[in-house]
Amino acid sequence: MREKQLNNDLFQPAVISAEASEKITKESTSFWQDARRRLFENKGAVAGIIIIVAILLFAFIGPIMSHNGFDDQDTSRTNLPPRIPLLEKVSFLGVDGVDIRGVDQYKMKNQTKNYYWFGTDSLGRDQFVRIWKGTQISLYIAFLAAAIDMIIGVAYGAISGFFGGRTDNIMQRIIEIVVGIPNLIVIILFILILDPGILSITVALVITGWTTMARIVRGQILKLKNQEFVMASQSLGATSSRILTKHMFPNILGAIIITSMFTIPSAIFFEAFLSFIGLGIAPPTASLGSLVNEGFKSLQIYPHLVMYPAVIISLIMISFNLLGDGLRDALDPKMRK
Amino acid sequence: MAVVEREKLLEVKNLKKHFKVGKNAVLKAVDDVSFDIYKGETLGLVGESGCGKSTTGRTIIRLYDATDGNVAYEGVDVHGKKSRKELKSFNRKMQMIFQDPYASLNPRMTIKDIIAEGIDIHGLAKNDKERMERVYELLETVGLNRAHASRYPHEFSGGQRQRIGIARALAVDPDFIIADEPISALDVSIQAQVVNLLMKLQKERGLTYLFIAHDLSMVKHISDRVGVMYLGNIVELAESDVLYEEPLHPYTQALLSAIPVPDPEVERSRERIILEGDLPSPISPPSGCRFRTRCPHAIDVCASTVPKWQEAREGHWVACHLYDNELNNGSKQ
Amino acid sequence: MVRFVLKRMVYMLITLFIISSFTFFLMKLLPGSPFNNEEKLTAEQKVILNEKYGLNDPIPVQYFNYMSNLVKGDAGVSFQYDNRPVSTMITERIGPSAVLGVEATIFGTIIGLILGIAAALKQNSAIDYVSSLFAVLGISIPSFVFAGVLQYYVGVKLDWLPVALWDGPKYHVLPALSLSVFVIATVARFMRTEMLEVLGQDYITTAKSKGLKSIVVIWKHTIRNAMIPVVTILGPLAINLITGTLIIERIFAVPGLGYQFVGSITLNDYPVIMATTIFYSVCFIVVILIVDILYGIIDPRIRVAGGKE
Amino acid sequence: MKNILELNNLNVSFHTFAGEVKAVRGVSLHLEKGESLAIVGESGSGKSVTSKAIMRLLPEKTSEIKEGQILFEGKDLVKLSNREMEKIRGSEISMIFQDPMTSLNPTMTVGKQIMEGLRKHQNLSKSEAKERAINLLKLVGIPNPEIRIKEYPHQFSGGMRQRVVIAIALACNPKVLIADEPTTALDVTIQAQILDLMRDLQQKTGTAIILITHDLGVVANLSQRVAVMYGGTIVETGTTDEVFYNPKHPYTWGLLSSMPKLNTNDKELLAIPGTPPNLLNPPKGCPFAARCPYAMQVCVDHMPDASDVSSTHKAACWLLDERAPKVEPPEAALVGGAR
Amino acid sequence: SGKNGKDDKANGNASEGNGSSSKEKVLNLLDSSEIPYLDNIMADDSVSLNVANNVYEGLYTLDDKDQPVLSGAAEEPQEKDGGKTWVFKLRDDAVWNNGEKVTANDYVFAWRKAVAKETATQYSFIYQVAGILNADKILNPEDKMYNKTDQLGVKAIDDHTLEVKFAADPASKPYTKAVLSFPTFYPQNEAFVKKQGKEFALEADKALYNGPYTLSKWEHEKGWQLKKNPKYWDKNNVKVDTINVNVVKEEATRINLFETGKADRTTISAEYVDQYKDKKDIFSTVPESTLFFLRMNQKNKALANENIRHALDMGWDKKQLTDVLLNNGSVPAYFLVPSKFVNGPDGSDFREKYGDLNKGDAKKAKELWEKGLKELGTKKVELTLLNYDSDTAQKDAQFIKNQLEKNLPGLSLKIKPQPFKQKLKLEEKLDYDISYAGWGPDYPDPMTFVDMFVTGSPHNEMNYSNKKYDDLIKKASSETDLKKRWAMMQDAEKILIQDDAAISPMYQRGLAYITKPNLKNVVNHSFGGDFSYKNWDVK
Ligand SMILES: Nc1ncnc2c1ncn2[C@@H]1O[C@H](COP(=O)(O)OP(=O)(O)OP(=O)(O)O)[C@@H](O)[C@H]1O
Ligand SMILES: Nc1ncnc2c1ncn2[C@@H]1O[C@H](COP(=O)(O)OP(=O)(O)OP(=O)(O)O)[C@@H](O)[C@H]1O
Ligand SMILES: [Mg+2]
Ligand SMILES: [Mg+2]
Repeated sequence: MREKQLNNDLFQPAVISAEASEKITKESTSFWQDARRRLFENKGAVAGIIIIVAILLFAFIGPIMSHNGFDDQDTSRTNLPPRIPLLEKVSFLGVDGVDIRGVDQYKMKNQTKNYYWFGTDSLGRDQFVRIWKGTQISLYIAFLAAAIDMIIGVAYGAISGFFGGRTDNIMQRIIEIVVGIPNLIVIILFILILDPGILSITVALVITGWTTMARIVRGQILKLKNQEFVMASQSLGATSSRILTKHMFPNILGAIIITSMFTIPSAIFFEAFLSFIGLGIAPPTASLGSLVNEGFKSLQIYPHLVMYPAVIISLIMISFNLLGDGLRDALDPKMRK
Repeated sequence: MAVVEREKLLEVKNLKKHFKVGKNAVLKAVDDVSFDIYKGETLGLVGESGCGKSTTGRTIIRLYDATDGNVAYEGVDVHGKKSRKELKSFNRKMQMIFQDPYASLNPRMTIKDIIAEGIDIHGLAKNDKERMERVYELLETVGLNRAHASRYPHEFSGGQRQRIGIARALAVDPDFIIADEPISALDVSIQAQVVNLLMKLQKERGLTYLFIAHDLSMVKHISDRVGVMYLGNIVELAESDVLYEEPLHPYTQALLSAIPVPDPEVERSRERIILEGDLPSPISPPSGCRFRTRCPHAIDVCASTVPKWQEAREGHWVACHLYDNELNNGSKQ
Repeated sequence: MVRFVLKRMVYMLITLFIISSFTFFLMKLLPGSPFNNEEKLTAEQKVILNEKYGLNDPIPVQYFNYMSNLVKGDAGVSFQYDNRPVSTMITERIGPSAVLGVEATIFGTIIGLILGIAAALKQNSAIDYVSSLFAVLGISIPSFVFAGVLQYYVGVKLDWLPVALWDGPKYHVLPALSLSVFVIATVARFMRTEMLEVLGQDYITTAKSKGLKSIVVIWKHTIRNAMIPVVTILGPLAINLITGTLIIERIFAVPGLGYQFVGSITLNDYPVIMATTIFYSVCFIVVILIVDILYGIIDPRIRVAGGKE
Repeated sequence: MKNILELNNLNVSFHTFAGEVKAVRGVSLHLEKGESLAIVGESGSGKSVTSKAIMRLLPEKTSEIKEGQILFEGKDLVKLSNREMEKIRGSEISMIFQDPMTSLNPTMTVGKQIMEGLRKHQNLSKSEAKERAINLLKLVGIPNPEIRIKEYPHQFSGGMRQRVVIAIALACNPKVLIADEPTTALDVTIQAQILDLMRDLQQKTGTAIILITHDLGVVANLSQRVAVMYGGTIVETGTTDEVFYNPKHPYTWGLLSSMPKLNTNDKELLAIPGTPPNLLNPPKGCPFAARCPYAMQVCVDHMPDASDVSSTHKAACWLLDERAPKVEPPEAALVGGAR
Repeated sequence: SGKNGKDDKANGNASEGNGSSSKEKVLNLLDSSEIPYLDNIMADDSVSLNVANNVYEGLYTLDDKDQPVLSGAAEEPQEKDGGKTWVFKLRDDAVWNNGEKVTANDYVFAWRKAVAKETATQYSFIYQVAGILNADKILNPEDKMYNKTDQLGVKAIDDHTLEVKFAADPASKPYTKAVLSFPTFYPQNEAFVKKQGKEFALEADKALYNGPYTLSKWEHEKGWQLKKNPKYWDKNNVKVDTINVNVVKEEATRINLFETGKADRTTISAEYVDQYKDKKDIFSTVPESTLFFLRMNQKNKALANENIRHALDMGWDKKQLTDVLLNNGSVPAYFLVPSKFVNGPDGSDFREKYGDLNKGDAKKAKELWEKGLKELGTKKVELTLLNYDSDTAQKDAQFIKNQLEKNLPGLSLKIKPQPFKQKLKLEEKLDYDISYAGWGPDYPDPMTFVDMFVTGSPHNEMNYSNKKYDDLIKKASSETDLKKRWAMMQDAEKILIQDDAAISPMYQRGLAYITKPNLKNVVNHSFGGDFSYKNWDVK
């Protein structure tokens, strides 16, 4: 019998302090620590981060790795397919300097000593350098667009949501109208009147892009405004600015970050699209979009020209999307498991 | 209990709070409500969901601007124009505890920052050390320990969170606290912790409470006087024992009879007044007496005339035509 | 409902007014004249041409004329194509674009829904991963790359389908497919999230507790409810298709509106640019309106309230 | 009397990121034909999990019935295939959920939602099902059922929705009705309506009811027997009178004493200190030990077995062991005592 | 005529017999744009001009050697007034496709319409080029005769006799007959045009055709179809029965269509030349008479310096540009007047006398550059290169920039691509440093090139002025001794390029085509409509 095994001493009242039952055993974690943990548990997001970091690294180191400048032309080495040391031995990788017609272009053009990892273009420029330089530009545009978007969108959304009433009403009507304008058209028109260039592309992207951010921020603010912790702060006599900075902002930061994560790839996408219809960045500066566009013309003969930048665009898109999704799961309490 | 010579802390007169919903619709969340709260007492406010209890509380503490009527705290109009300083001192006197222990704490702030918010806003601590001292003190007052100060709300259970909310309110040393359903989100076994704490604090600090709840037994337990709200109106107000023993308003009667009592025998023998139908919409409330659509004793006059808010007995106020002396000489049901 | 639609109509008109004014003045900012062979025109000829098209009037007068004609439904004549009325040009061109857009939307939505539903029902399975991967690729790879690859491999190498041109249903496949990739991806992604959300709802448990077959629960209770929010993204998606068609029409030589629009931009054909912009805006606003109405129809909760939020 | 439903040593776990949540640990229960059993206990004690386990409605991927039997008329539901379960759900055992606002499909008319189960289980034609649905709505006290049947849930108030949910559950005359906190989300006056209705229906149809709640008042009102759950286990079970008037487990005491009574004037409630145990890492002894004012060392180390107080009354507490010191329940816990 | 009968049958009864349709010669072509104008008088772009050239016919037409031959006119004109008046007899069998005869009045109507203010056709200036009497006055708003179209030197003597008066003896303009083959000089059926009103030539059936082909189908933006004109007087020499033209803007798509047999001929760009240049049976390059050059705006201080200009012209490798980048048959240009454009009075090419001008190498360029810099007293020169926004132009500009910056130390060249219209505007306002420009001939004579740069010419958009040059051109325009005239133009060109380096010629454009091997007799015209399908044949 079990009772027999039980010692009588066990039946003495035990001292269990009330304190002990209030004790929290778990390690203390802030929201952000928690979010970070969740983010790093998400394989997709981690992959996204790794790719983004790698691409960022290459974007800055890549151009230095080659002795060629991004605009160094040499007509004796035009349109060389990619060739990478060591990997060139593995023929199915297609990095052995042989073009799709089966001609070893390096031999033909007397360039056997050289290795152009991503090949060269029709002006004999080193694609490796150009692509990473282009990545820099594209990312620059994207980050700039996202940043401006963020500033305008957050300010607009916060004002509209926080002050509410008539202000909100008018500001919402304005957004409705802005949203009613097909953004593509506005962007095209804008680029037409401004000179195509990094800044004008960015401005054009922002012109219609900020509304998403503004709507999201406004929604969040409206939601938060009626949250009891905000009221608690109000009843303690907190000023509007304190409420905005201490209570609202930290709580909408997640939504802002997530939205930006999706703005970045779509800006890159749009830049590529603009390049495609001839409104992109001015040469010899290259962006991923303009490289894809240039390469697209010879898709069938020199596929490497379009393939590499397209792959990088896709990687950026994929990784930001993955990261965005991951952040959404990590930062949005609604999605918490 | 003698009600006579007590000092009025808060006077609410003909308070109205209307919300604009949609283009033309007005939602009369609180419509012409008057009552006083005496120093040191607990006034309970009960009523069904949506009847305007929270709105009343929030309007009193100026979270909402009143549509009409006035609220006087220690004789000073709460809603009148105030300088920043006056506002601040007002904010220190009156505090609020909220219903939802999850929504009422900012998830991005540590407990110490939450509790110290009032201290920061009002500059009640000279330095960081003093600030922390006060926070620790408050934590202990509400039965938590110092180690919790640097943690985040999500690590606490509902009851603990509610106590944190109380500590936050206490941080500015208020005289008057509006507790808006502070226990309804908690488990039964936890509710008692919070209620006991509130009562203990009242005793120690001479606090005055407006205690809002829909759990009548708890309201009765904690309150000296109880007001019953229905659809934006207060229909009855009396000392809690009196109200429970001799409810006058048919709504109060129904409400009381509907409370399930944790006693099988009582339950078995109980006669219930089951009300028909649901709460009407506060956007288009019934004419006359708002309760008439569900009232078992409704008479013609109920549809046409709004019943007067009158003192049917000493200290026992009711708004019902059944007690309208001019109409029928106090004949009860 | 009627009031809601009327209110929206008023907004629509205001929006359109703003858009048309905006484009008008933007056009005026554009440098260069709209005439061909400009380098060979003499000053006298330019005067004559400007007069012919009313470009010598002060801008406010031009604006007033343009707007009042527009109200009468006259969008002017093309500078580029021998006085052809712009309205005719648009009505002629809208056909292929619309067909393509509708095909891509329908095809994309159906496939997207299937992928999204499958992914949600088999969460964390191979299907889920494959569908998610596809979704990410779909929104990551520019549609023109898809188009180029499809055209070359399916059209030229395999010779299964026509490479380009617009001569019958066969010719629709590749462009519609290229266009729909983005739709598929977006719908699939969105649907998956919504499905998962709905699957966690109490009413699904209620449905299950009635003893309904899982297929019935999924079909009648889950998918329908998950699809309601999906409708809201179809609007923006349809707009995205406009973006898409510009390029896809060019690559597949589809004689559509986008094709014409890009052309008119490079040639400064103001009336065509403006009219197309306004036309796109009308489509855009109408699509959004339709989506909102549709939303109300399939979601009974909104039907009475007559509006969102 | 025969047990229509019997749970033997039911163990249910959830597999989560953080680890295995042992939500239900060795629950044994029985339900007799036509009787009404209440399960009370605080939030997270495993009430809903137990009931969902009976319906086999636990999330397939993350949950697992680790052990135990659920015998329904002698059949072990744990072993049934999903297909076989579908036949039982809704027709033999049906369920009402806590939140009337979310447990109805917002995009389907109320009538359709009622008819669905009918058509599936009873092979009724459309018009027959409709007629029955109208009757059901009448039964649960919804006026103008012919019109309301075509309406959507959002057009109903909370109380009416809960009636609809009840109508759905009753549609096929189930032998067992599990009501998981059917009135928690409702106002007192509406709650009274619903409780009245349920009592009526039980008397009329003879359905056995499992009522899950944390409101002891509701229990006293509606059920014949009570099971008190804490930390995934059943700590006390007995007839309503036994549990209310002669509670044996300190948790039951705590529950009873922490409720204010309308008829007393005690100013202090007896609160149970602390918080419920974390089921991720349940204590190896009595789950209540940490909060129990009478806890002994044995409570911390060993799980108590259920001991019989009477033939119908059981409690799982070391205090019932003869070696334990005699402890009297606090006065506040004595419901009858105050009368 | 047996063949003819078959044709009629095929037209009249399309469903009948595969036998006849199998022999029907069909050609599938591609074009990069919709037909902007079907009205030959309005036509001002290559697509419109080309269509007009094939569906209409004027007095003359260009043959497969690019020489004007009689078409609408039955015989060479009788000259009167010492050559200043020409009287044409019209062909009897020239009819519109509705059966009506083409009359002298049709010409008069069309020509007057062409110079009318209301018409505002951009090619009205071609009447001045041809020297038709009063054309310049009618077109000049300042003149009393402005828009008095009935004063134009053209008159219908009777239905078949057309009298044309010239302002001066056309002898000084050896290209007059060729100019008359330009679509702006084609007749129009007055009654028909008036009847159609605004609708005229907006659709395929809203125009009358008198050329070898009729426009049988026209789906805007999509394409059009030409069918052999059964009423054409010379139909027996028209070989191809049907020509389908599809509008395809994307180059890759054009090539894919060619590859899948959906097109019989298309132009290709440099990238694709590598792919096809070894396939001799389908690959061809066609030199054009279009010259691309860099304008150097002398308002810019640095560019006002002659040495700098010379250096900039020599400082980059034109051959690499044409051979590697363009790769399409373009040739490096060291001249203004393209080679193989027109032959002089002695039958020799314009280029023969002076050949390449200002040809030098990088070393020479650098010397001149440094000399120039010294003269300017500076070490650094920053210039912008105004450019088209097309992909090829962008690539060319990048190449030039790279070369120049490498070869000319101290130079930094910024590329500023602009949409076409915008670029023109900037040029007109002289708001640029260097500009990538092109010029195609309006009539087959060197004058179309050399008179561009006289002081005050609207096309001299670079502030260039040289009195000697101006004088030479002025004299040449009225010189009736063709040999002297020729020499004057050659000398002027030499001044412009060799002495002044006013422009830096880049290349004479060529076009690379891929063509189905069975397509024969394809000839390019150097001005006017690009092709005469009448000569083409499918074997
Ligand atoms: N900010 C607001 N805008 C519009 N209507 C509001 C607002 N706040 C409250 N209401 C409405 O006012 C009425 C009263 O609401 P209130 O929150 O005061 O009720 P309550 O008695 O506190 O109910 P509960 O018990 O559910 O908390 C309700 O109908 C509610 O919908
Ligand atoms: N899907 C799930 N995944 C993980 N853990 C779960 C899940 N469902 C329930 N649990 C856990 O099981 C335990 C018991 O939950 P259950 O829902 O049965 O509580 P309850 O007694 O019904 O409480 P309440 O009164 O709040 O409804 C809780 O600790 C809960 O966290
Ligand atoms: Mg409330
Ligand atoms: Mg539960």
